Amino acid sequence: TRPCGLRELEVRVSELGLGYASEETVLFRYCAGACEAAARVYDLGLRRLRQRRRVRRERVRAQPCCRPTAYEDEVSFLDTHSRYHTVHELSARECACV
Amino acid sequence: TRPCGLRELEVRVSELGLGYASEETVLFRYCAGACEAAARVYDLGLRRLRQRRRVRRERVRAQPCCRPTAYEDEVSFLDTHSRYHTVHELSARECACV
Amino acid sequence: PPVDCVRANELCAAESNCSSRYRTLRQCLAGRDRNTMLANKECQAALEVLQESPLYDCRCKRGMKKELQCLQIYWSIHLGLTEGEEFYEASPYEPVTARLSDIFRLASIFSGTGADPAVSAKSNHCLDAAKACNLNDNCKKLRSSYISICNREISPTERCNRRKCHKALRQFFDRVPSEYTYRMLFCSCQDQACAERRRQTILPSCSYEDKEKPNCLELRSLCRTDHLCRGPGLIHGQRTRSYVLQLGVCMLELKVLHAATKTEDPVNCNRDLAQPKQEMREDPGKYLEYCKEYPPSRYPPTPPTASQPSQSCLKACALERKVGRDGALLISTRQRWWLPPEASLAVVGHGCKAAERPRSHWSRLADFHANCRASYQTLTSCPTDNYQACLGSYAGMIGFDITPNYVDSSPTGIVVSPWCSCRGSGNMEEECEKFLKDFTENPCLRNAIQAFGNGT
Amino acid sequence: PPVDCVRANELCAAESNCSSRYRTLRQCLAGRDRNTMLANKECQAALEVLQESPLYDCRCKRGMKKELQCLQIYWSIHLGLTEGEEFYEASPYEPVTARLSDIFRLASIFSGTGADPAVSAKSNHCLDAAKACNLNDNCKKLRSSYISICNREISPTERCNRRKCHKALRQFFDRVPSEYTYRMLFCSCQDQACAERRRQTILPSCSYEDKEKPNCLELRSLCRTDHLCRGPGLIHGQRTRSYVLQLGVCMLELKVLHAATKTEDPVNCNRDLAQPKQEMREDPGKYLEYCKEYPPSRYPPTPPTASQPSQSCLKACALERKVGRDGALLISTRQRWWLPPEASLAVVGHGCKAAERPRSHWSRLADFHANCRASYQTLTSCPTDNYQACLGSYAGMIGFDITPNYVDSSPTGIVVSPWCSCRGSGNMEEECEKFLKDFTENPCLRNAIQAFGNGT
Repeated sequence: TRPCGLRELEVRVSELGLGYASEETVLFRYCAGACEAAARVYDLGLRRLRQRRRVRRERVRAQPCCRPTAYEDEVSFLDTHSRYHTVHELSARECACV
Repeated sequence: TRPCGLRELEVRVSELGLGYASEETVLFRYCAGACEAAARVYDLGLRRLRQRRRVRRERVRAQPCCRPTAYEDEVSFLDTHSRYHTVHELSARECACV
Repeated sequence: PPVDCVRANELCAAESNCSSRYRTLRQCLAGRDRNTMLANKECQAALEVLQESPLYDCRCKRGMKKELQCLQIYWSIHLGLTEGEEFYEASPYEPVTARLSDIFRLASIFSGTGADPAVSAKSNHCLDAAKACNLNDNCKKLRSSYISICNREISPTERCNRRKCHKALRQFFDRVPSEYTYRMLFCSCQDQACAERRRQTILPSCSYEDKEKPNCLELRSLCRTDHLCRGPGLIHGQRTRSYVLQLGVCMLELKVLHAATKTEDPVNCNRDLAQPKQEMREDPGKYLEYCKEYPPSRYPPTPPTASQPSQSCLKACALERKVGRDGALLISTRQRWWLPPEASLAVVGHGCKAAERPRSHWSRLADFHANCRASYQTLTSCPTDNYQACLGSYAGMIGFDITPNYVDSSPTGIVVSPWCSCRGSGNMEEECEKFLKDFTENPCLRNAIQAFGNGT
Repeated sequence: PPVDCVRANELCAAESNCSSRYRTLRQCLAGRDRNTMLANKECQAALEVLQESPLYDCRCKRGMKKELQCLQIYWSIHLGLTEGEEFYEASPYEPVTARLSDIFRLASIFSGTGADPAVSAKSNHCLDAAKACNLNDNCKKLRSSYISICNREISPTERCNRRKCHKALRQFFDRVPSEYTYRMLFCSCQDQACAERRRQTILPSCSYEDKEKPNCLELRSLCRTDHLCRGPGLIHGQRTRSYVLQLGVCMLELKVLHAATKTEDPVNCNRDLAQPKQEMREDPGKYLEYCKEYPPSRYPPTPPTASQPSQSCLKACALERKVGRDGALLISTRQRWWLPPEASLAVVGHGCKAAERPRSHWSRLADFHANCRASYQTLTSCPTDNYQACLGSYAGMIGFDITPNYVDSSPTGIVVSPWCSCRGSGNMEEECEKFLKDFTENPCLRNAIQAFGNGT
């Protein structure tokens, strides 16, 4: 699998399921990919403690997540009723294993 | 469930499975808890796109992870052979939904 | 292409002959009309020499970094040379090159080999244009920026912040390549939904419409009397109005409280000054020039320094003056007030930060007239058969008081206009209609829009 | 508790009588021995007045923010009053209060109601102490810090950076509450593993052991001749050595290249100076005083200013002097060299940043002698029956050249010593043994350590 990074997809605003009826197309950027290589001593220790049932009341994540570390400010579009809307932080701008 | 935050546990260094034989006890801090409330427009959009199979080649995370955003610098201890060792970034210092 | 005026000015300054003649010419132009100037031999000699220099042919680019400084240099020479109507034939902006020809495809309309009507009837070109913009990061960012600003309600009574909206629109049209902006602004439509999207492009309810529809000549004169809008020149406001000048990185706000029809005695201005009142009254510009050479060290508490040469002169001459928090210099005056190019030096180096983009209304309007005025001597009805130049001039007015837009969402009957009417023009009605028709019934402009729409 | 000397100095400066007498006293002490001083009436009067002031009773705290400044003020008065052996009875540090009594539980050893031996035999108190430290963020952080620094190999030939290791150890003992640090340093042991952990506490291979074992008197004299270590006073180095003074925020490094047995003519020092050589030779300190009042404007290129009053004087007197990159002032001299308190002003305000913690060896050693010297007149064998004061003084020496440690990992036969021996003491062997036995065979110290260990 590829390492964690930004991927992009052309999508219709209405496909995003945000409740806006618009025919406009936007570029949706998201984060995906592998983060195994980014594991730290913390993750190794936490995994062992989870195996030994020292940690169990709550679910914990003992490996890094490939997630956005910055989002695109805003994207604006015209809906089918000729009204403009602006959505913030829809799209990722940077990804990292965190 | 409790919101994402720092938890702590007293553990013996040897329990951490890092290969050090030491009788010393250290405080291991880790991140756990719920992050549902921290979901953004990005996550909603990504979830919908995943449902519609627009995103599928790679696994993606469409909800925030409760993960450390800072680690404790170092912890040092004496092993059973009277040698000192220092381990970096073993313990979490801050957590966040990222 | 001609060199830009900022660069031309530098080239001239580096040459002693050019720079001395340029100084002479500016003195000639300051406060004198064309005839007076032409009568003076020294002035004529300076003009002749300068006609050979890069300064004479220099132009500016829309949205360039030092646009205002460039326009000021341009008008410092051309103001004395072109008067009244002649303005319409001169544009301070450099001619549009044929860079866009590949996306423009002018030929298609004349040869009839344009896009297939069956295909274009089904698609919404304006929606395609929005998609193209959204897929380009820069276009998407600046479009989203102006939409969110122009669409942001301030309060139940205030629809939006028109000033900020205009600024964001100017940024969009200045910084996004025209293949994106023109495509959104001049897309061709087959149905009303498309035409409505086209009309909505600039968010007219904020950037265009207003509670009242002003008289078109007033709208034009608002612009012509705006000092900045015209380049350095005479200000003769008819009522209380604020003018904002951007000088270097500073702003100089002139509040013309009341302008007399004729030269009035500048009551306080000459007080405490060693120079004869008569000269000052006749030509304050010259006085400022004088100030620069012989600083009135008696008047300001501290003698002027090299970095603030004529600020003290302005100080000496202004009736009321305040230095605002952001370093803006507020001057109120009750007299005809000349600001020669030298005046702009007055606050350069003053050290204030907030630098708004210049309000180059007049220059943009002059550019529109130069490039879009209907001509019966050309094939396309445009002055130089250059549709791109006309469309560029049209887009260049968006974000100023003169902002034009489509008047309705009719898909094919294209009518554009600024937000004004000719009601209340009095005996100027004919001139008003003439001005308005340059927008509403201009075959050059209409052909250019249609040619672009069909070409894509 | 007595007021700290920095505060006492401020209080004195605010009162004209006190400040003038203090100035007099410092002049009396500068370069004069005790007897000379006591012979002078003016000096005696000053001393009498000052004995009533807070300055006379002031003390310092180990690791306090302005520790060096405080020690300088302390010694500026006490140096002239206490000579030779008497030093051992005066400590510049404030007496340890009974704050730790709850964890100390002195009573238990004498009453025999201490911890259950059966329980303590099974557990490793030193390991428990490490755990307690690791569970406290501050203790864990500073412990991990000194361990990683002292344990870091520089190169195959260099075991570690001893200077940085000492500094990190000082920080640990200064900044971590003694309930944690004493517990690790003075834990009681039943087996060798525990005792080895106790011996390893300060990473002796870096902080303690060295290739050679120096003579103990040399080790002590290294400290006594260190200007800083002793407070302002006479420096008489026997060979090439570097001394680092922290003055305010600056460092003044003195390189004593060679010290003559007697006053030598300071060859270059008096050159170009207007003052008589004789006075200078007798008492350079007085000369510095003079410099301050009558800046030798002829000598340095720029006249001294208020913020650098005597730097120019130092300049004038130093044989060689360089201002290092970090603003350190390097002075090389071939003569006996007095630095009265005024000299410390010389580089205050010099504007350098790097402020190392003062090397207050001598003060720490003096404190140890004052608090731990075996006494046969008390029940505990300690001078004031105060074990805590003795343990604090012991811990206070860690991180200096005199750093003491356990000599082996014997669980019960506690012997501590600095890293030195009495070989090569010549006719000073008796004094050397006496000095060494203050560590190795000191009933006060041994009782204090055992009392603490059994008490926890």
